[in-house]
Amino acid sequence: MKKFMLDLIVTKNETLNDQYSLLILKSPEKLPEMFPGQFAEVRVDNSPTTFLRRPISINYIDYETNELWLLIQIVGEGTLKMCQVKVGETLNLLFPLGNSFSLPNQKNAKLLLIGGGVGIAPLLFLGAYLKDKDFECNFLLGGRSKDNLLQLREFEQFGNVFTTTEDGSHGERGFVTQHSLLKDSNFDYIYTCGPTPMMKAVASYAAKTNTFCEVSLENTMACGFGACLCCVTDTTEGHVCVCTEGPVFNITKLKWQI
Amino acid sequence: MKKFMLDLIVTKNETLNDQYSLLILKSPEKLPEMFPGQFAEVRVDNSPTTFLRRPISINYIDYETNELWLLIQIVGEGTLKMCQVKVGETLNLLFPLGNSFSLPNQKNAKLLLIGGGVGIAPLLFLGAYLKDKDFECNFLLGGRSKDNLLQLREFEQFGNVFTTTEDGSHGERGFVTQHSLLKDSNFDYIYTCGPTPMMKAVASYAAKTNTFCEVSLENTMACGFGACLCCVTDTTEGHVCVCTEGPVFNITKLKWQI
Amino acid sequence: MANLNINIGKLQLKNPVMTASGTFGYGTEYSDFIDISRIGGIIVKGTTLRSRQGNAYPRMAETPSGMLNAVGLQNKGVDYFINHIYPTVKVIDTNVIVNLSGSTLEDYIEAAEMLNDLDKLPGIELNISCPNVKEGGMAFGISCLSAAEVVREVRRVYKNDLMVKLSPNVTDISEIARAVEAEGADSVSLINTLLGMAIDSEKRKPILSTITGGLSGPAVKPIALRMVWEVAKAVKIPVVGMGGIMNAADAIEFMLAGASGVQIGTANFIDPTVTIKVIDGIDEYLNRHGYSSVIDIIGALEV
Amino acid sequence: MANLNINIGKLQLKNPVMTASGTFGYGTEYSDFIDISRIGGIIVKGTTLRSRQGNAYPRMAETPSGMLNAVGLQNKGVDYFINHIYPTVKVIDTNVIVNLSGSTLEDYIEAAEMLNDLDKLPGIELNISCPNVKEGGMAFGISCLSAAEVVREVRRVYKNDLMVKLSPNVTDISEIARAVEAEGADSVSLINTLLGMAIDSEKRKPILSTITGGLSGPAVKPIALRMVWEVAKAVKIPVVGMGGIMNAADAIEFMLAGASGVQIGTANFIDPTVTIKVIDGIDEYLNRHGYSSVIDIIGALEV
Ligand SMILES: Cc1cc2nc3c(=O)[nH]c(=O)nc-3n(C[C@H](O)[C@H](O)[C@H](O)COP(=O)(O)OP(=O)(O)OC[C@H]3O[C@@H](n4cnc5c(N)ncnc54)[C@H](O)[C@@H]3O)c2cc1C
Ligand SMILES: Cc1cc2nc3c(=O)[nH]c(=O)nc-3n(C[C@H](O)[C@H](O)[C@H](O)COP(=O)(O)OP(=O)(O)OC[C@H]3O[C@@H](n4cnc5c(N)ncnc54)[C@H](O)[C@@H]3O)c2cc1C
Ligand SMILES: Cc1cc2nc3c(=O)[nH]c(=O)nc-3n(C[C@H](O)[C@H](O)[C@H](O)COP(=O)(O)O)c2cc1C
Ligand SMILES: Cc1cc2nc3c(=O)[nH]c(=O)nc-3n(C[C@H](O)[C@H](O)[C@H](O)COP(=O)(O)O)c2cc1C
Ligand code: FES
Ligand code: FES
Repeated sequence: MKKFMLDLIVTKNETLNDQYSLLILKSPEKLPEMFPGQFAEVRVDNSPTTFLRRPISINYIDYETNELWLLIQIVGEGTLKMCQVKVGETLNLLFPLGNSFSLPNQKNAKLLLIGGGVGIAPLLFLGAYLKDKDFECNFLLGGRSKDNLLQLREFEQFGNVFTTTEDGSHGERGFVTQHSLLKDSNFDYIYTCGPTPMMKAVASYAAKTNTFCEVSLENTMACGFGACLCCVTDTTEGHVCVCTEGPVFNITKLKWQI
Repeated sequence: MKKFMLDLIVTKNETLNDQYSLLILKSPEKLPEMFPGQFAEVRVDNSPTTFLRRPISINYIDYETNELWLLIQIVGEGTLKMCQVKVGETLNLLFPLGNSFSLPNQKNAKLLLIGGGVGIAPLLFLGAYLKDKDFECNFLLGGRSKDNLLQLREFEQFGNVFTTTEDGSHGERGFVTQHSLLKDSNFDYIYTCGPTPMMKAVASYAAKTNTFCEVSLENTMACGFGACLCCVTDTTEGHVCVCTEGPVFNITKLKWQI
Repeated sequence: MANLNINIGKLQLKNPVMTASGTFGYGTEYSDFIDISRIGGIIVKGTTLRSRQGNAYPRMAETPSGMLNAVGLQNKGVDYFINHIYPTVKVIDTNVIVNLSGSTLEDYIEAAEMLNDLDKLPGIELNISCPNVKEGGMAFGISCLSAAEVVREVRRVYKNDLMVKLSPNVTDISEIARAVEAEGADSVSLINTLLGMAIDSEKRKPILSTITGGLSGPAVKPIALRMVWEVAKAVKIPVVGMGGIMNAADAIEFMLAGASGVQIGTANFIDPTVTIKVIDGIDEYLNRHGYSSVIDIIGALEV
Repeated sequence: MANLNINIGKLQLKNPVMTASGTFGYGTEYSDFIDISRIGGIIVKGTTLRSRQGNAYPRMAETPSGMLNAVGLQNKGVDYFINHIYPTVKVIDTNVIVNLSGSTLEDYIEAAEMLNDLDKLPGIELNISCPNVKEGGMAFGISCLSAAEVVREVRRVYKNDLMVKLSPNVTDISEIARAVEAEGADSVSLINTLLGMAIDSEKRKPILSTITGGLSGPAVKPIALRMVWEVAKAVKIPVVGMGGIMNAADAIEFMLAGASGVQIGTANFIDPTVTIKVIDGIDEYLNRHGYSSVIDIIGALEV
């Protein structure tokens, strides 16, 4: 897939809560086709500590308006600066990067998309994409508390939404992997993105129940397009780059102790 | 004089032309007393190439409103960023730094203040100060063209204003040192600030006519308050720091070939 | 249009801008963004006789105006390069050069012999300066004696252009440069990364799996520029400068300091089109200052 | 409040934060901004036996996340220090330490003897690493033999604390550290500046009057941290770390890597109150992580 470097114009910067913002970026040129799971490398100017670009998932894409959504969690200087951009300013993006989640083989497969924290970002795009292809999605979204559950309204457009919170302020109390859904139902496909401990727990559930499972890995990246070899993860095929062979991996490829 | 480090609030950022801006900064606390010729070290955040502070002259001070004026010429990244600050934002300043111009000894002395380019910045404050002490000032301001003559209206409040432009678009055509004023009149005190070649020409005129003359030197500075010894100039007393022993020097102290 | 052609050792380049090893993959990673054949030379990934998995993750840490890497020469070995990469890169209309590393003298020699047989490979860059693995050659690059020895032996078997990449982690880099010049290096390139370290104070742990790694990016530019200046005065063979080049002005600084060519590394990660911008920027500079050829600015610093 | 007291060699410090020589004047330059007696130690300007005018202007160039300086040890000499500075600084309630440089062995010895007589001067920092003047001692600091010799001779005449400041411009800094330890240094401090260069491409001239100068600031932090880590493993005497410290987290990184104390240099220019912020920040860190004393984090890096 051809990669692009483009200046996109910020058309909306919505503060979701003190940790999260949603950026909507418009492209002057027609946006190239992208697939769920892919990401962009965002240049963060104006700071000596944000020398390198920051990898951010494609949260949603609207080809009609030529708009791209990024969901940002503030964890450091780079994400902070991104959340401070103003409408009308531009952000320089390299995209679309990486591979994407696989489509199910059977049309009526039971699908579960499990997300935690900012890991829900690529799952919204995935849900929209799957719905467009007539799949029925179940979303299981977890957070520490109600405030950490984001974009619920958007998710509801694309499937059934289940939630867990650690403090019980929304949905079931506990972690996503403790949700009753996992006990009561069987799924054919599980897609997950979130904190590594969560993904490992999901992977372990999937392995036990022999379910197809893809995870989207994080990693520290210098380039994002396979040139630096900084972003490896250990797989059954040795060290591979998360930015090109991933970020989406089938759990059978990973060397996780699950 | 006690030095301060303060966050000042930008109350006005006026673009004078594509090269110059006037910043008006308000202090939450009462501004300390300052003298003309002194400067501030301005911190320029958000850029890897503006690691150090930038020295900027006090252009004017209004103790009643607690406001400080800075006149900025854009020459690089630091001055560019300064000119991009928005009303309501803060700038961190170390000030007041350096020495100041000397007051004339005789009450009815004939004073000439010669400025070129951004070198007019400290002369406005000096003019206001001298007028306040009942001296009569003559300002001779030079620039490449009309557009480079700044703050003429402000200068007129404090004395007689004469101008030269290289293209003749305002005042006499030529350099300040070619202005007829210098041929027709004798002055007791000359104060000057501007590009080094201009100041050297003024100094040479003053030396020839045996006139008291003070110049305000530029220099690359790392600290601005005497700690780094990076900003020396060669004087009859050896290497001295421009930031503490200057920026104002009597020309008899300098080792200029004039 | 000024004349940007330049010969460096046995290499004939259409312009002095090359890409630094380990930062440009095999070139093709960048072909979505730019026409890579416009680049003067492409130094491919660090290659070793046998395939290497490289170091464990994490391999990267961001630092003020720079980055540390600890890739550790992950590559599939010379054989793989010859059979799978070479056929695809030899058709690129520019100089594709292999950056060769080794852990023993024998490895260097054997790999160099194999590369000598590739008729479309104009040269190799002998990496005796990778700080990230014991086998990275830095042990060779930090002493005159061992640097001289490896160059002497490789020179015996390798007939095309032999560029030797020097380590900045030394007391006197000119001394090493002179030693490799004496053994027949066609040019020297510098600097490789500076050995550095990053710590996460909250976790009380090193950030890199290898504890220390190699520093690159604009942070190192002043050091790189000084070393190029010193080496250019010390040797007669051409010098290729690198370290923190982000734009044409940076590249020109290296050439004024005495470099006949430059390599761009880390900057490619931030702007994959930077090489082309630097080439165009050098041209613009030459025109603006009235130089007809890029050769005119090599070592043209007025001191 | 955690316990910030720390002994480094013969020095007793109320906290591990000192100021780096050449960046803090004689301390009094900062007294408008902070209570300088809160600082653990103040290393005053580089001092030489006889007065020096320093280098010509320009002496400074800004670089990405750093700066180059070429001050060249401008100072009024040891005599002047003893008669005019010492009386005013000896009353400051902290450790005031003289940074001593020389161009010959004899100079070092003579000046050290004179300083040995000052009863309120707890120690000297022997600068064998200034890159900016031939007489700056770097010639001593880059070879084990000469470093050992100057420390041996100064140790003979100087009885109070002897901290030796090492140059980073060497292949193996631990080797030098071990050599000066063997001759009786009470501690080592590192790093001094890295030799660098800056060029104005438009003017085609070096920016510094001396062409090359010393690089400091956050750009060098990864290198400094690595060297402190290496040296702390190599010697038994305490290590004082510096190079690019801008805040408490940076200082803590150095201590985790093995430094018993830190010095802050360039950061003082940007924020003259930074020393106090670092002291308070270390305290806050210790409290937050449940350490009762700053000693607990020295070398506490988990590898
Ligand atoms: C493929 C991919 C997709 C991503 N998608 C999103 C997204 O949609 N929205 C979003 O907010 N974030 C996303 N991230 C994470 C995001 O890239 C990091 O949070 C960001 O780079 C941190 O930059 P910073 O300057 O704010 O923090 P820094 O100051 O760089 O770091 C702050 C802290 O976060 C840790 N950290 C930094 N980068 C990473 C990383 N890549 N992986 C794990 N820990 C890291 C650091 O160790 C440090 O402790 C994604 C990462 C990857 C690899
Ligand atoms: C005491 C004093 C008072 C000053 N007052 C003012 C003022 O009132 N208004 C104003 O606009 N400027 C003033 N200056 C100049 C101002 O400090 C510089 O223009 C500024 O630091 C440049 O920063 P920059 O990042 O924009 O440019 P940089 O990118 O740092 O430099 C751009 C170009 O300007 C040159 N340059 C940078 N700093 C200086 C300097 N200090 N002296 C000479 N050349 C320099 C560089 O060599 C380079 O060629 C003053 C300087 C001093 C020393
Ligand atoms: C991620 C990365 C990998 C590198 N791998 C190699 C390598 O394999 N062989 C080599 O000689 N240099 C390698 N280098 C060093 C670069 O080629 C170059 O010498 C250095 O980065 C300085 O240039 P820069 O500041 O422009 O990046 C690598 C650098 C980086 C950042
Ligand atoms: C302007 C300046 C002057 C310096 N003068 C001296 C000196 O006289 N003696 C010395 O040992 N080190 C001197 N240094 C080096 C510092 O003490 C310190 O080792 C170095 O700057 C690294 O620390 P930093 O990055 O915190 O500045 C000087 C540094 C600067 C920036
Ligand atoms: S981030 Fe550079 S190869 Fe993956
Ligand atoms: S700028 Fe530091 S002493 Fe003048």
